[in-house]
Amino acid sequence: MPLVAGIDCGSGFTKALVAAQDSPGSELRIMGRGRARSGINVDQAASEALEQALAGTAKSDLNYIAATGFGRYNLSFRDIAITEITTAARGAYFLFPHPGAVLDIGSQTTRAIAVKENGRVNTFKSNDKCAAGSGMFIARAAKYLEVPLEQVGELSLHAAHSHPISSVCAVLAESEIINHVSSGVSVEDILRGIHDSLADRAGALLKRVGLNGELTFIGGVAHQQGMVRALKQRLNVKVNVAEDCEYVCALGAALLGLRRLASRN
Amino acid sequence: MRIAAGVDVGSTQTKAVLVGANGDGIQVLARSLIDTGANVRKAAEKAFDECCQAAVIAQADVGFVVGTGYGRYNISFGHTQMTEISCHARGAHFLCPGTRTVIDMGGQDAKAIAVGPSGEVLDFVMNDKCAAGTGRFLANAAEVMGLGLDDIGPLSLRATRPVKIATVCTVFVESDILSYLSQGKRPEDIMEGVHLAIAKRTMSLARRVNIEPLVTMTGGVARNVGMVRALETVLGQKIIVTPDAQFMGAVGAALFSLEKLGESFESSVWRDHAVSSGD
Amino acid sequence: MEQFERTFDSLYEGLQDLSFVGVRKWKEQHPGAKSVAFFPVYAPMELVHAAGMLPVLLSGAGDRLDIQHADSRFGSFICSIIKTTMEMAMTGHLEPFDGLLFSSICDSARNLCFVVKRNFPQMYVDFLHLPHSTSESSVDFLTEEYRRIITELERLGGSPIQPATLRQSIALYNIQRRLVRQLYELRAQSPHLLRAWESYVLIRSGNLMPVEEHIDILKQALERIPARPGKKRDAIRVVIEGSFCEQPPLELIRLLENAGCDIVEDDLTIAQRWFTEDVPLTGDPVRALAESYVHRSVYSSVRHDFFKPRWEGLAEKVRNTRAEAVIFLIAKFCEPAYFDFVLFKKKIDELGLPHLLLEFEEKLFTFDRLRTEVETFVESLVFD
Amino acid sequence: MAEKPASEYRGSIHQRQKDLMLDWYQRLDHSAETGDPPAVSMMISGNCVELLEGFGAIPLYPEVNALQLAIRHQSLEPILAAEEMGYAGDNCAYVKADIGCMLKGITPTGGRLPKPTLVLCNFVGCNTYVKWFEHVAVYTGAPLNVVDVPFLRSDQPSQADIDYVVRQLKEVVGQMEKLTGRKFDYDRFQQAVAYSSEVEDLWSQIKHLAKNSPSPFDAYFDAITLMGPLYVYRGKREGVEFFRAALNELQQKVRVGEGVYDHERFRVVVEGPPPYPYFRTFRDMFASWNAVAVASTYSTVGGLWEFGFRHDSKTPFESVAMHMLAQNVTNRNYLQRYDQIRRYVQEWKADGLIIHFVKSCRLFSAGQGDMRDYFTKQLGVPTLYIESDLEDPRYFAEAQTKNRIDAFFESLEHSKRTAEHAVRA
Repeated sequence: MPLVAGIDCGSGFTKALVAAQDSPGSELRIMGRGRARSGINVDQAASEALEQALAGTAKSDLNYIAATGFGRYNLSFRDIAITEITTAARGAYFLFPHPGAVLDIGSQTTRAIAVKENGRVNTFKSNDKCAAGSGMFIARAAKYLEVPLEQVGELSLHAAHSHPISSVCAVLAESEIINHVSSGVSVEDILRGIHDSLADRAGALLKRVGLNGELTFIGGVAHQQGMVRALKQRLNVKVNVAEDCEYVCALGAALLGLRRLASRN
Repeated sequence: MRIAAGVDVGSTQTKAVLVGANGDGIQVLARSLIDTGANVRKAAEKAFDECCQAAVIAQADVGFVVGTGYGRYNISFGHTQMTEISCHARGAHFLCPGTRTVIDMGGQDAKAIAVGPSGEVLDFVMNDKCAAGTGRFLANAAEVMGLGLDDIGPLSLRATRPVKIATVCTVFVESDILSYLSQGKRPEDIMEGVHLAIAKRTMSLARRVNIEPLVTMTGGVARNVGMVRALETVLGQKIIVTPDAQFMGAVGAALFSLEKLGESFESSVWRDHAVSSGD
Repeated sequence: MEQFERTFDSLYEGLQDLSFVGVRKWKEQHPGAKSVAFFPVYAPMELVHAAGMLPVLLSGAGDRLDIQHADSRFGSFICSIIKTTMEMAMTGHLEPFDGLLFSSICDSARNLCFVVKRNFPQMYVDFLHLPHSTSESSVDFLTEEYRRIITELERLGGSPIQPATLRQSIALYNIQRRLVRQLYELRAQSPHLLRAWESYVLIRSGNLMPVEEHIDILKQALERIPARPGKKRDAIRVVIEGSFCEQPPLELIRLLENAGCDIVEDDLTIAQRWFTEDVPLTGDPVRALAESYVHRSVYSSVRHDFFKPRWEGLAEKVRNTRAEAVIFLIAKFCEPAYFDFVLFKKKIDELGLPHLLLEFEEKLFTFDRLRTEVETFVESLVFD
Repeated sequence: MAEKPASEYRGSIHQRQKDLMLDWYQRLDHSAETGDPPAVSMMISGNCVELLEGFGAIPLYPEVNALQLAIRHQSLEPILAAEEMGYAGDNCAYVKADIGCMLKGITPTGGRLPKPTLVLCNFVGCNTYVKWFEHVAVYTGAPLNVVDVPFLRSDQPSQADIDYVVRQLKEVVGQMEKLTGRKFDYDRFQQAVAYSSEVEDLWSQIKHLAKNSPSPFDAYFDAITLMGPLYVYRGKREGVEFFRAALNELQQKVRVGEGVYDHERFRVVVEGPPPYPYFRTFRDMFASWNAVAVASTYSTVGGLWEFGFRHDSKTPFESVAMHMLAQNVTNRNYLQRYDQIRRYVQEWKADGLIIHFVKSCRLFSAGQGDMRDYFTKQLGVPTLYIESDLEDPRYFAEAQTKNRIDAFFESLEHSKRTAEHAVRA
């Protein structure tokens, strides 16, 4: 049965997902997932991630490799390159098959994607003027507050109040955060403030592409419950999060890979 | 001997300086430097304390303390505050006599100050709303390249074909650098590219004030020889850097403190505002 | 054929040059003759041509000039072309020109006019008020306004402009506009024979050379292109809208085509296609020009006709070229384009056509983000 | 840090101004109810409110609504609503606030706003006006007319310019007669023009009172509160009465030597619109230095009268045209603005110039770096340049702005002291 790999060459991490499917429409079997720091050499990171995802199967058994993400063109052993927006929509729709919107908060960019039935991109919008409202925003704050990134989401859940961050610059926001700290605001409240202001920025993007139906939240930041809660509260929508939310683009790539493969033979 | 202090609470580092004045003039007695971290108030106290210890002087003997820097209002023991703009001008006027232009590059600010013959501020410009082209931009670039902040300067001096940096966003510069690295560009050429990008941006802003020699560079970034050279290239004239460049704001603040102690006509200069702003 | 491709390459080279070699050469060949440059969008080149001067249409400096002075005169949130034009002036690049004309397209460009006037007193700098209304009184006014400019040009050139000469100039520019229109028709019919970035080079280079030369080049092109090899490709037909003033980097236009778009219409360097018909050669030529501007102009975000909304103009474009999508290619901080986008989008949605909004700056030279967006857009249309 | 509270204007005119504006909103509400009086959307800059009097029509100024919202910290919601429609972050926030309100049915006072009988775009330099009113016409379905006022290319408008505007004004009259079914009342129009010239004379005298030290009012912050009546009531008896009262009150202050500050320390000229969302905070930053604005360009967007121009009831159409062409800051060219400011600095004896760049308004802001260059390098006038926005609260950085203002006055203080010392010695 056709065996394909979707490889998401992100700026921070490279994620690989291997899947198999007898025929279009029939059940998809996910064989494995793998993850590696992207670094400078895309091929190297991809091979590493793919190695894990193949879980013993030989790379030569793969019938098709679909690359997506920031470094998709630097992946030498790809069959096709697809943008992470297209694959995000496809992957998200596969996991939560309702038309609606997808929110992808990566380390540098935040993207809102309106998805049509069968997972096609309708419209999309991304913040690419500056890193305001990106995952980096949180990473830097966590670093400053000396909180491990994994705990950020949990902590902000325990906040009593929210202290919004007004600065649009991820770096200048730090001095605001410092001011909060030195005026005795609790770390929890600050983190919640950050999640809230990120949710507001994301909300603005989502409204521009049209937020009707459910919201599927993907990307590493989706692991942070605090962020999920902020989105639910600020936008009052149903928010779906897949437990392997950072593999959604890889999954979408694999799905489209299978389609191309099918259309070939 | 009259002893006064200046404390400069910057976004990244906090600096304290003690100056003393007696018959044979004014000299810097001691300086201290610590990371500001999350607790600004503590940082100020610690820096001041360390400074006094270094000079072996009891805090009680310090006649007056002026706070400056963005955290100046968090200094519990400060008698009054002044903006870092006034302080950098005053400090440069004292340490580099004849200074007519100050280019200050700190953690989050880049500013240019036109200085008058008596160390007064004639005119100034500052960066706005975004940390593009500041010390943080450099620190970030260095981090991505896996280099220490002190290595990037000397390294970039060896550049032969500097790359072109598109973004000025401190966060986005990462992907620029990564893609250059993956294209196999040499680290020195990339860093030089970063320095030139910042230099051009900074000078384009700085040209709003009259840039006249002597040009003195202050702030932490002044320690970066690569940045200084890039600025000199873009500016087309020599830039003076003293070992105390980083302490310039604190030195200026300390000098203002001293004026308040002394009998010079300026002793009352700042009182109105100090009172009126009720700190 | 090779010979034409060579001409083409040299035109491409010409666009990269900021020292205006062509203008300098022309002035050497015509001792004492003057050259007058226009800031986009529309410019009555005929007036300058009839004065025996070389009219040139500027289009910023792209990424070939680092901004080192202009930021000190124009603050944040001001578009690139304003800053690069100011930078060109402050670094002596505009030295070959004896005059610089601006018109009422937007507030930034207008203020730039007077800032330039203050900083370069030796230059003839003027502001042309093109009406924002199409009432009959607008024609009378614009006629008078053109006469005012003519008087200034006569003062600058030292000799009067004869109606007959002006009529000849108009006739020449009519030919140029006609040829350009033909080029666009050819491209819309067979985009595989003439790529958008190529026709863009052919047309934009005309902004920097005598109209007579440009006419020859266009004729040659129209003759050779149909004979070019090239096979139809699987691509979507798109209309580009919004780049009427600041021009997108050539690489960006290429990127759009490589991502799978056939650009069948656009409003790049729209000046050379400004009129829907020839300017009449009968009667008062000055009034003929004014009348054509008020009543026979193409629609544009910087010209307002409240009897024929611009979004209807866009709809027509889409219909005439059987376009499948519209890509709004808007220069960062270009307020006229941003405002029109909202009403254009409304119309495009009504027509049920997909659209994509891309923001660019002329000084852009890395395109990763833009490429991702264009490819996604194309993918969303081709993948079922 | 505990700020010294801003100087409150002590006197009656601010209250009277509030009442007048409230009355205006009530008449608009009535118009929304009954269609009477007919409302005409018009822009503040170089407005031709006198013309409306000829129809007993009432002006509807979207800018006034927008700024009212901003001062009440309510502008962000409508701005975001407009951005959801596709308006860009870089579009004028006045427009976004206005259109957002229209869609969400938000009004400054909670009362209703009428559908305009005519959307009359008095295009006086601001290209955004043309777009703005085109959009308003599309959303309201009301007819649009653009009075295309030639920009002032030289010191004085040409005869062709004047004829062009007069012709268009008469076209507007014709169109209004059709739309309202009312005959244009020429005498009433002429009377309005007469009232205007009276108001302008009083307003001009008020502006000149700021030459006194201490200045009896702040020609930026206080002048702005007087602008409402100036644009809504200029052609009316109420206007004349209001400004006569205002002049008397301020003259009285001058007589007893009462100023905005008991110890006026600095006199500045302000260029550019204020950051309405932080109006009070911004004023406090000046108040803590006892710094008073003695003149401002923003208070001349509707009309520039302190240098002598008056409407003339003998030639009403021509003088309205003249006002739109040459006697408001927005249709005058950039170098004329430099000169206006230069006169303020010299004749009103200012210590320095504050340039407030607002992101929304390129008419004001594009080129202010060059303006700064002219004043600091050519004239040696101490100049402070700060950036924020007039309507969008997201662009005001309080700490940075305060830092710059403090540094600016610290340096002025230094040179003042030096000078005073030199005198003493």
